[in-house]
Amino acid sequence: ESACLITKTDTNPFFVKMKEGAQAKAAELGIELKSYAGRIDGDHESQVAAVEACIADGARGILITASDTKAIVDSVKAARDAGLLVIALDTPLDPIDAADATFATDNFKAGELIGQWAKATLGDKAAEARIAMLDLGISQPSVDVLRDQGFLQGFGIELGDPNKWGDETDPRIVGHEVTSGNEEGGLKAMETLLAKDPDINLVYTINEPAAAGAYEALKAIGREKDVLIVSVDGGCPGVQNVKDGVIGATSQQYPLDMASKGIEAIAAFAKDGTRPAPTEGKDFVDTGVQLVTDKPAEGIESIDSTKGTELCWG
Amino acid sequence: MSSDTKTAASYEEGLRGASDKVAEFHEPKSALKRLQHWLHMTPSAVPMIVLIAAIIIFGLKEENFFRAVTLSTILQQLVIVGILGCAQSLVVLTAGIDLSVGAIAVFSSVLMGQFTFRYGIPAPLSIGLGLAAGTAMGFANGWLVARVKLPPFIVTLGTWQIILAANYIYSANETIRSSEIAAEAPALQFWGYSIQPGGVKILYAVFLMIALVALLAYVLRHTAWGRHVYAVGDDPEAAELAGVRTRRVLIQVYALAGLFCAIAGWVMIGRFGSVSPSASTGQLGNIQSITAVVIGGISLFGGRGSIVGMFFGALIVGVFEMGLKMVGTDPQWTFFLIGMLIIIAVAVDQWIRKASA
Amino acid sequence: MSSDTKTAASYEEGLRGASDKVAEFHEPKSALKRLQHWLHMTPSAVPMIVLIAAIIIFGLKEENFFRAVTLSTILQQLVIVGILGCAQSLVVLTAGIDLSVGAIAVFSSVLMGQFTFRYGIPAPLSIGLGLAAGTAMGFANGWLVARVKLPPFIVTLGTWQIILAANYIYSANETIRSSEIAAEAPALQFWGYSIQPGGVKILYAVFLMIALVALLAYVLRHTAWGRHVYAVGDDPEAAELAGVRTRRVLIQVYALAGLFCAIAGWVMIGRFGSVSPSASTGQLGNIQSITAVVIGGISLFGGRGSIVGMFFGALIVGVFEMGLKMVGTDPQWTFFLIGMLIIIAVAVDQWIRKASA
Amino acid sequence: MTREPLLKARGLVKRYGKVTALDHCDFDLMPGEILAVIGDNGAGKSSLIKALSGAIQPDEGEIMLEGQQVRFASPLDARASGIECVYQTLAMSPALSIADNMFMGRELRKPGIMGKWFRKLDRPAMEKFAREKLNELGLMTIQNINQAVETLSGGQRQGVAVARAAAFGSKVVILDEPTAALGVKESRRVLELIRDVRARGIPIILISHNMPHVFEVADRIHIHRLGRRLCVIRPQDYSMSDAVAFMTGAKVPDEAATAA
Amino acid sequence: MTREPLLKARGLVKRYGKVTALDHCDFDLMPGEILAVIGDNGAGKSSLIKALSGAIQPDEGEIMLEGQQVRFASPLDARASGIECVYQTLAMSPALSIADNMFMGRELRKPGIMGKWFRKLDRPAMEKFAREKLNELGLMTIQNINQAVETLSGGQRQGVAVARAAAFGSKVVILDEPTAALGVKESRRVLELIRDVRARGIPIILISHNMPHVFEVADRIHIHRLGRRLCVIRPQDYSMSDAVAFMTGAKVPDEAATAA
Ligand SMILES: Nc1ncnc2c1ncn2[C@@H]1O[C@H](COP(=O)(O)OP(=O)(O)OP(=O)(O)O)[C@@H](O)[C@H]1O
Ligand SMILES: Nc1ncnc2c1ncn2[C@@H]1O[C@H](COP(=O)(O)OP(=O)(O)OP(=O)(O)O)[C@@H](O)[C@H]1O
Ligand SMILES: [Mg+2]
Ligand SMILES: [Mg+2]
Repeated sequence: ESACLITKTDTNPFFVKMKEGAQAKAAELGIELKSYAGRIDGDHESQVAAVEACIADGARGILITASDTKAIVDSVKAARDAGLLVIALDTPLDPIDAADATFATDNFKAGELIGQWAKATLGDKAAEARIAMLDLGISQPSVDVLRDQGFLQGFGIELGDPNKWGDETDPRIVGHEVTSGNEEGGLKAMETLLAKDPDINLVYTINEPAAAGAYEALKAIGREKDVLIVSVDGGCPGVQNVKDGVIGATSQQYPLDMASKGIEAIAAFAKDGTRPAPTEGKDFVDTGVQLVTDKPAEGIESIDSTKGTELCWG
Repeated sequence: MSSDTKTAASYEEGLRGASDKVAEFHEPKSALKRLQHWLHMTPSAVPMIVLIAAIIIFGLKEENFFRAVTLSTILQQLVIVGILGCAQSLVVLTAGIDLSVGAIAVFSSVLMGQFTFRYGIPAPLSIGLGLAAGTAMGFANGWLVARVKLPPFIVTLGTWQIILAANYIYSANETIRSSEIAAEAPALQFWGYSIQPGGVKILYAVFLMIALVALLAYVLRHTAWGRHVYAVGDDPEAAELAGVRTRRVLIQVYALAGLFCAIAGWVMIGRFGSVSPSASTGQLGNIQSITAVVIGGISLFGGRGSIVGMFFGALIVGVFEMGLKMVGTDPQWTFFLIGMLIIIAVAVDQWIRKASA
Repeated sequence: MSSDTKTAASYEEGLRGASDKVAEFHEPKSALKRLQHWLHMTPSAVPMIVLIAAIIIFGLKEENFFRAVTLSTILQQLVIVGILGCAQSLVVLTAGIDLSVGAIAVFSSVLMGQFTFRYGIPAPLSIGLGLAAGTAMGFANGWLVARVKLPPFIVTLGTWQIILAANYIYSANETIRSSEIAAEAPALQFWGYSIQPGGVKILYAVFLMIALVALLAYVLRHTAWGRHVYAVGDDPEAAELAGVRTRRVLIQVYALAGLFCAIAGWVMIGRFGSVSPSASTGQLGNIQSITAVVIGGISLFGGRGSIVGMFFGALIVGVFEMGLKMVGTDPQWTFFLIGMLIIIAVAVDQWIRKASA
Repeated sequence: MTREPLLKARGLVKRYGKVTALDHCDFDLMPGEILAVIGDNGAGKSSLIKALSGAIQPDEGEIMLEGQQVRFASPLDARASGIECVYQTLAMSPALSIADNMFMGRELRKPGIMGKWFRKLDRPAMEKFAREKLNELGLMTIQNINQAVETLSGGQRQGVAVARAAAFGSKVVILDEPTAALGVKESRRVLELIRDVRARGIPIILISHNMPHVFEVADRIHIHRLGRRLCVIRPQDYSMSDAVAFMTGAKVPDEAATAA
Repeated sequence: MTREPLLKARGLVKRYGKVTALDHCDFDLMPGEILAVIGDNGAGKSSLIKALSGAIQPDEGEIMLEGQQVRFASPLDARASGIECVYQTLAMSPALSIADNMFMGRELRKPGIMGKWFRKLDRPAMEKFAREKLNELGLMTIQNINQAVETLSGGQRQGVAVARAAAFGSKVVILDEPTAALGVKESRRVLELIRDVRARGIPIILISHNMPHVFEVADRIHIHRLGRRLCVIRPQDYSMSDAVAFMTGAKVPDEAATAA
């Protein structure tokens, strides 16, 4: 029996760990796992090619974190028509029932949590916050938009088009910059926004590596103590950074969980054709998201970094 | 006065009775020599040999590889790169390089889609407009290269960014769904339809790609314009002095490349079903097409190589990628091995050429 | 027998008393003409003028722009590109191109970090090993270009992928965190330290970059080796016939470029604090450095241009990026305008050169 | 002379930065004549004929063809007016074949539909023509008409360029040092060819450093010195020594020597 | 002759694909002589001297310098053995200055620390030397020694190349058609220079299509035909017509004509 794992990229630690989780589970269940990835964030074509390769290869099921949730639908349908079980991981397809099942976190919710936390933590100062938005890339892949818009919603900022970032008119936003989701990009973007407005006091980051870069930029001008950084992911280095006070709060997701559940589902399907059922009351299997912070805010459920470290990936 | 006029040429009397024999040299005769000579004369044969070798090796490693489905999948996966490769080949033959091919393709596809769905223009007209827009973008490249005399690398580096940004801004990052297109404007998806002889699916797009390659091969080889393209790439000053309208040819080449990219954009809609402004072809199309072009033996210094070689180059990359995936290689190892392949393929090519020179 | 020997040269009697006067032409005298001549003779002046114009314009549009902090930020943002640009300039002067610069830099920085943290090698030794590894990667490029005679574009396209993939595989995508490095191996972060005259922070890395540019400028202009680099780029066959060890020079150039990239990798650690295998430089370093090189007026066909021009080219891009981001808001529009600027900067350059020719 | 010059230039100026290659230079070519242009290295001969054939645009001055003022923006313009030129640098595309090079910019198309609709080249016809022209020049060491030009020896290349100009020139044929790299036998053929072309009524401008050749074939000799026309002489009236003396500045020509 | 040849080659073969440029060719250069090599275009003269100077590696055959067998892997090897060559293509870097080109591969460094430790070039010395050598050749239309070579006229370029070889050759100087693009005055200077070089005791190989020049300066004439040495004659014993007849195949030399 063989299965495929198709991730957005394989350079982001998030997907690297997801792959490791899937591999471990597959080895345990005696399934041959082949992994594929896009070359860059938002690489839709490589994912289409990967789905086609899986079909040609006679795999029993596909786990996919779609780069373009609408566009991949056709390929997924072709795979299902060919008798494969397709499970969307991390990111639901659009429409969500295009896949046999979805094991995902809600990225919008992840953003919302850190937005609410930031608002509560700033308290009165939230009204005149100076916010830097460190996003992923100018092609605005869907995670990028969901996390960004979720954060703004949670912080209480009026969204323009919720399918796109950068069209908000709230004067508290200093600007959006793109980071490619790594330290280098985070540092440069932060430096640029600081040049534009040295009084920034809240930084949203697409993921924890970008947050680490932003922190370096703040440290360089001695402002690392009085600026709040929030992020999403919950990788072990990220949680460690929460513990060290680099990041104020991060929304933790569970890629290992998603991947191993996905493999189990494929194994079950290969055995007797059973399909996984969604979480009660939702149209997908929610693998959950939790806020990790050592400074809990009232009314927002969170776990501390010690707990976060137990649950973290990578 | 003219006492020295006559004598000057006197020694030329020695010419009388000069031999008119053409120099004779022994021709190589052995079969090996003849093979080498044929390889030398047929530059596209080298990538073909590499290709066949690759197919045989993967076929032995992985039984599924030889199934018709696998091979048709490979073909359909390389249609976009193949068509972009045609555009790239034209430009590279003139000693240029076009970094904007992928961006033009993506933007053209977005324009076709948005014209239809945002403004309600009938699909065939939208397609026409999209093709025209792609041609215009190519023309802009050509104008900057030929008239303003900027280096092609810079021009297309700039237009790549400009077109990609315009694409994101204009489309507001919105994907148009496959089901909507299928319902309202199936013409956009034309190249995604297929014939299925004996159950094996072959996209119309595959035939289109082969037709385009054949057409370009004919034009380059058998028309005056094609010869001019080679001459411009070889030595633009000499071509100009010899009576080629260098600048006009350059502009035509870039505009035609733009048209090919727009066709690739149309094919993208059929192949992927939907219209997506963030398609990675916009970012990676240039490197992929350049890889195909160079593995296919077209010289980046212009004037040497054939379009059929490019086609085999694209096939080699396609076969390798698919083969490695099926053997179950990790994606990073795939990139690693494709990097090796690029170098080895070109090294083998060089070696054969040298042996046969 | 030799009746015609003497007469042949008889008409040369006319030479007796031939004028030895050197042709005289009127020299241009006006100040404008002299300026033009100076511009023509000093190719790096053109990007400098574009640069100054850009700074003035942005300074007028945006008051924050003239603050010392902004300018020092611009400088520190371009150190990596500046050092990679030095490597790229060397290669481009030999009519090559190096797509692997960014990948070598990132992989070298990962090696320095992993040597220290995975194997516990003392940081200075790890740095030395990292620099050696970068040089070796450059050497491999050079060997393939000079010995196997593959086109530089192909070689470095291949090694780019190979090195980047090796980087991910070797590091298992693991980032080494800034605080760990600061605690255990501060030498790795050396170039991130700064002096603060009058409160304005200037990184050591900025001084390093300027020193490297000055060093290379001297070597290229005032040593035999530098002249050989130009000769190889200009016409490799002629250089070989004229007695330059073309292949050796090429290998040295690529190896030296590799060393520069590794230095850039070391600087990256200081600048970004952490060691990350997925740093964007690995993907974009090549395009960024090539942009700097070309805007700086170095010909991609080799043999023409100066390293100081490259430095101004990098500065232009840095100033434009920062200026646009400060004036505008949307990254997509910034991306768009930078595309325009690349083209316009080079067009202005061409125009001034033409006017002064 | 009562006849009007076929090709005439007045006051041509061309500057390259500090160097003035043409310094108010005049020029006249009479119908049906062979006009030789001689002068020291760097005197500006190549610049003059480049201006006449559209390869460079003079900064000042005017050019008249058959009494009509013309401006050639490119060599193609000049060629369209029937002026064919062999440049010192030969202007060949190294990777293309001999036949391709000879027909560059005026390729023959197949008759019928293939040529008209599919614009297909008539390779056999072009190859046959090229082979004939080369044979006329006696370039018989060239074995293969489809050989790339880069594989030819320097002299063979020059032969191909000369053959091209001679075959296609309709009003004026310009040859910039056509025999510089040619052997004795091949040079002789070129001189014969020049005479053939004149016999067809087409005037020729011949730049050469070979005095015996110049005095043998030229009807008139334009002596170029320091970027301008010093004088025009007839070979019957002066000896080679005189010509050499004029061109190098050893002697100054008397007034009468202008034109004739 | 009792003396041993300084430079000797036996049975050289060089093939380019189907073309055999050298077909078991022999060659001898005696000490202190001027040896001319003549032959039709494409006879293989350039290929011969390229083999002798390391620019190409012959497929077969051997080369002896002063009785020692040598293998030159590159022109630099030959140069290290004192063989200096002006190729037909001149081998100049167009964008570099005249002085840079003349000293390519053997640059002078500043005396003292600057030169030793910082390897700084001694530009003034190089420029002075270059200027002197050009003046010896009478190339005085060159106004600026720092001019890029690409801005020189064809003839000026050739002059620079010849000056370079003459200045640095220590054992053998080879000139492949050095006067092809030169004017009367400049050609004369080159011939004088050739004699000067011989007067310094250095033998010269001169390839030329100019029979009067060849017969004027050569001590012996190597006649090349169809890729091999047909015969070697002395200019005193034969007329130019004979030489031309031999080289074009119009006459066959008698046995005695081999060497002398
Ligand atoms: N492109 C150029 N840039 C700068 N100077 C040039 C250029 N072309 C020619 N010149 C200069 O113009 C002058 C005339 O050159 P031209 O080639 O016309 O001479 P010529 O008479 O043809 O010489 P030759 O007999 O050596 O071919 C020379 O001094 C040369 O250096
Ligand atoms: N690189 C090459 N590739 C293929 N053929 C070549 C090459 N170089 C020379 N030849 C061929 O070798 C033969 C001899 O050429 P070579 O240049 O030695 O002649 P040559 O005697 O110097 O002629 P010329 O007097 O015209 O300079 C010619 O037929 C030529 O076409
Ligand atoms: Mg000339
Ligand atoms: Mg020769």
